[in-house]
Amino acid sequence: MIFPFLKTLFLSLRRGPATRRYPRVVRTPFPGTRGHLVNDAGKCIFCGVCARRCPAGALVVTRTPAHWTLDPYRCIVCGYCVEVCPKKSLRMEPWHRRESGGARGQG
Amino acid sequence: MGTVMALFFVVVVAPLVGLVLNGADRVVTARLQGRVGPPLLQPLYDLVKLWRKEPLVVNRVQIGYVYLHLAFMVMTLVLLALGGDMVLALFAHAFSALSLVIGASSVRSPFSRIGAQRKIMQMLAYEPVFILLVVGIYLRTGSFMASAVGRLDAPLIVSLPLVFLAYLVALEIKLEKSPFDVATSHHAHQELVKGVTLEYAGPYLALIEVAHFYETFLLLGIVAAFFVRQIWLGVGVALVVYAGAIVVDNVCARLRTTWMVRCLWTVPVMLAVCNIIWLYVRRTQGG
Amino acid sequence: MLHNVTEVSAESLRDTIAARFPQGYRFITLTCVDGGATWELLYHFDRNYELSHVRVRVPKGAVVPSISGIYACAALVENEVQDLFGVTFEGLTVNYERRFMLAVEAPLAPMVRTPVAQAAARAGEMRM
Amino acid sequence: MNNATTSTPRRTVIPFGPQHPVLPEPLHLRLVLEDEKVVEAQPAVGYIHRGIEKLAEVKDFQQNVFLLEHVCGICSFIHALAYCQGIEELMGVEVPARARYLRVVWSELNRLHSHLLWLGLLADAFGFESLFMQIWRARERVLDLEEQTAGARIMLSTCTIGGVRRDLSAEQVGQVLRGLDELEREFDMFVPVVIKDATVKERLCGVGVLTQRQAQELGAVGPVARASGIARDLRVTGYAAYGELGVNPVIETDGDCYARTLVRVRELYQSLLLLRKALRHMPDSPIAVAVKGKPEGEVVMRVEQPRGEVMYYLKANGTATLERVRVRTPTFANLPALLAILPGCELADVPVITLSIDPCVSCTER
Repeated sequence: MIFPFLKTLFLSLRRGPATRRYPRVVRTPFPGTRGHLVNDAGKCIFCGVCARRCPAGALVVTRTPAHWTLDPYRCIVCGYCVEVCPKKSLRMEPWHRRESGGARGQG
Repeated sequence: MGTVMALFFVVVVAPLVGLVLNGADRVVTARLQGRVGPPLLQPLYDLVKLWRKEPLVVNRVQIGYVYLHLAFMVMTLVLLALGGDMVLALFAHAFSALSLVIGASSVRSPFSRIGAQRKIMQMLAYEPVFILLVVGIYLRTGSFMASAVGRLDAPLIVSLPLVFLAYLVALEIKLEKSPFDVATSHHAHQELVKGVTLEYAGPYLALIEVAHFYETFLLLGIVAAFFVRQIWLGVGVALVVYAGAIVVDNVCARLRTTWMVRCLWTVPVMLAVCNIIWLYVRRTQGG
Repeated sequence: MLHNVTEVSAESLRDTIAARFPQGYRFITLTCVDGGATWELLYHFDRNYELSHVRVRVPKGAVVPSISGIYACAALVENEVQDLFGVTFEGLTVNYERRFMLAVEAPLAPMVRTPVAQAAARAGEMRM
Repeated sequence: MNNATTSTPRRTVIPFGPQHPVLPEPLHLRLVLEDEKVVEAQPAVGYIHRGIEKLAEVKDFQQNVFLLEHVCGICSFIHALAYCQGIEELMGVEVPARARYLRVVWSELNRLHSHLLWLGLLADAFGFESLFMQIWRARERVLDLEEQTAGARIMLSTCTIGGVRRDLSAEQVGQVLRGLDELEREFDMFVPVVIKDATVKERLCGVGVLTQRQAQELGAVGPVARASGIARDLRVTGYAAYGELGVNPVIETDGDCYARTLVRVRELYQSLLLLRKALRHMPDSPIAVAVKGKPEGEVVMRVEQPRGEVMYYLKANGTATLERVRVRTPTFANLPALLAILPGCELADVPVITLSIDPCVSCTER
């Protein structure tokens, strides 16, 4: 056969595009995806373990005044803080953050 | 009146047809590759965007050659549309390509220069086919005037089938499609960044794009001319040929320049020569 | 936990490594460790999945003989060590003059641990 | 080649990179050309040196897992694996069986997507854009599998000292196995093209030949060495669960770009095989053991990455931070081979040859 790719070429015509018009069409992440970090402020005791363990230094926690801040630009979304949190107040949500801050809603 | 209409057609309508064809090319290519791809009129949006940009140049020489490139391309079309001398059209067309080469060589960028060298190699590969095409038409009509084609009783394809095949291969080169897209193309970024058009920006790049639209029309117009008298059949075949060129573009890797010349000079040029010899023999025996 | 380590002096380094080349040892890489007053250079070799190492300790400021004449591929890593630690190699086949890994405006010898040594490396480099 | 820099009029110098469209890596090659023939190639790196080795001396040995994962944005898991195995050897930690199997699963997923990424870029390098898209379509499936199992597409962050951080449920194992079947059907759509298409072979066969002797002397690793007939694959040493699963190195002998392509294509199928085996025979056990204490001593750990052997040298002194972390990535070892095969080739072949060693400059410089 001269052009072995011909068959695949027309098959991909039938299968439709594999890409999507991204900002308008967003794929739903799989359950369990590490999208962005959320802190349940009600459970947090501001112990600062997460900030000390964070490999990227993205968290700053102060006891007085009780403050928990995340620098989303430094966060590498590894989920290590979730693992070490003694009160399990931290969790990972599957949706990724928008390009400039703020968690993405549904689509 | 006919002349004015023809002029209007080749100067105004031709580039628009070329533009839409190029847009369709991008949509079809995207679909074949499994992408969403741009809208049909993307070439127009690109053109508008380029036109509004600041005109930056490397040197003044290269701008002159852009205008020459476009002017001679239009001249080729006008000559053919008005039924003028085909040999003159051939040279106008060659000079149009040559101005791009000289313009590209006038800058210091090595990518641009190597692109120019490759463009010359491309011309070396496809020009014989064009010359043989003109010779074939001459043998058939007994005249170098393009208008003579229109007066034929049977379409050209009947007497020039092998030249037509050779022309299809030359077309693939002229449209800068794989496997022959060595000098520049929308995707020939891998070796030469952008090749001959690398050092052109803004409105000047837009002019080159416009020239490319004219050329697309010209090249497909020649395909249609093989079927003159049955013009709609010709248009249909031209569109099929264009679609075929896009498909071939998508099932081939890019080949080396030397391979391109070797390939062209063996099969297609030989096919065309055989066709010419056959025509000549028939002519001398018949007349 | 490092097995097959041969300790050599800087003078006998080239001979030791030249002896390994014909025996089919593959040069993996060179590691430099800042040992305070000395440089600790560890040459890693592999033969049939078995690791072996040649260790040489030189005082800081001394010149280390390059093995790039024996193993051509060592030139790149020696340039890297020269960049990052400020160790000087003698007889490098390709010398990037401390601009292999680092940009022109980058700090010199950034991997050196003590600030004093870093300053010394910097002072020794102010040749432009 | 001594007077190559003196400008004879027929010579052109082409700056290949550091921002070249075909090579999404900041590698600069100064190519000296005669017409379109390369007579000399000089590399320059250092455009993306991030100082990770230095930073690893500041972070503690647990945090380093995540740091060193970022050495490479392609085979991230395998970097973390090499580091974790090194620390485990220093501390005498025995990793549970299930964790060792899961490590194989993620390593091989990394290898699949790395090889597919490379194969796509190679197709792009010889101007076969539609093939490139087709291959990346398959790669997207691998990334989906990674996200399904690890929670991220590239930075899996699932390896930890003493085991892994995530387990796979029986349902997930089934999903991955079905995904692999789909993936194999995708392979069948492009693999025949890569190995049989006439235009592709025209661009790959006989281009950039590296002899076995050169490969040995220049210290080439991974598929580059294996394509030149050197049967060196560190998975044979049986780290993680590779010992139980059994690995035979894939070898070709021609040493040209086509051989290097074949090696990687065959490794795609080898990875599928290993993945299926690992998923079907995964034993039941905890996925991690608690790690107590601090590491001390020196260790060299080597594992097989998609691009070849990666070497980690770790020196610890009984504190939470390490004294020295040294990473020798496979591309660093393959660069000398690249420089040896470039002279004499045509300019049109430079992207193909450069890509055929699968350069990953970001991890080369760390």
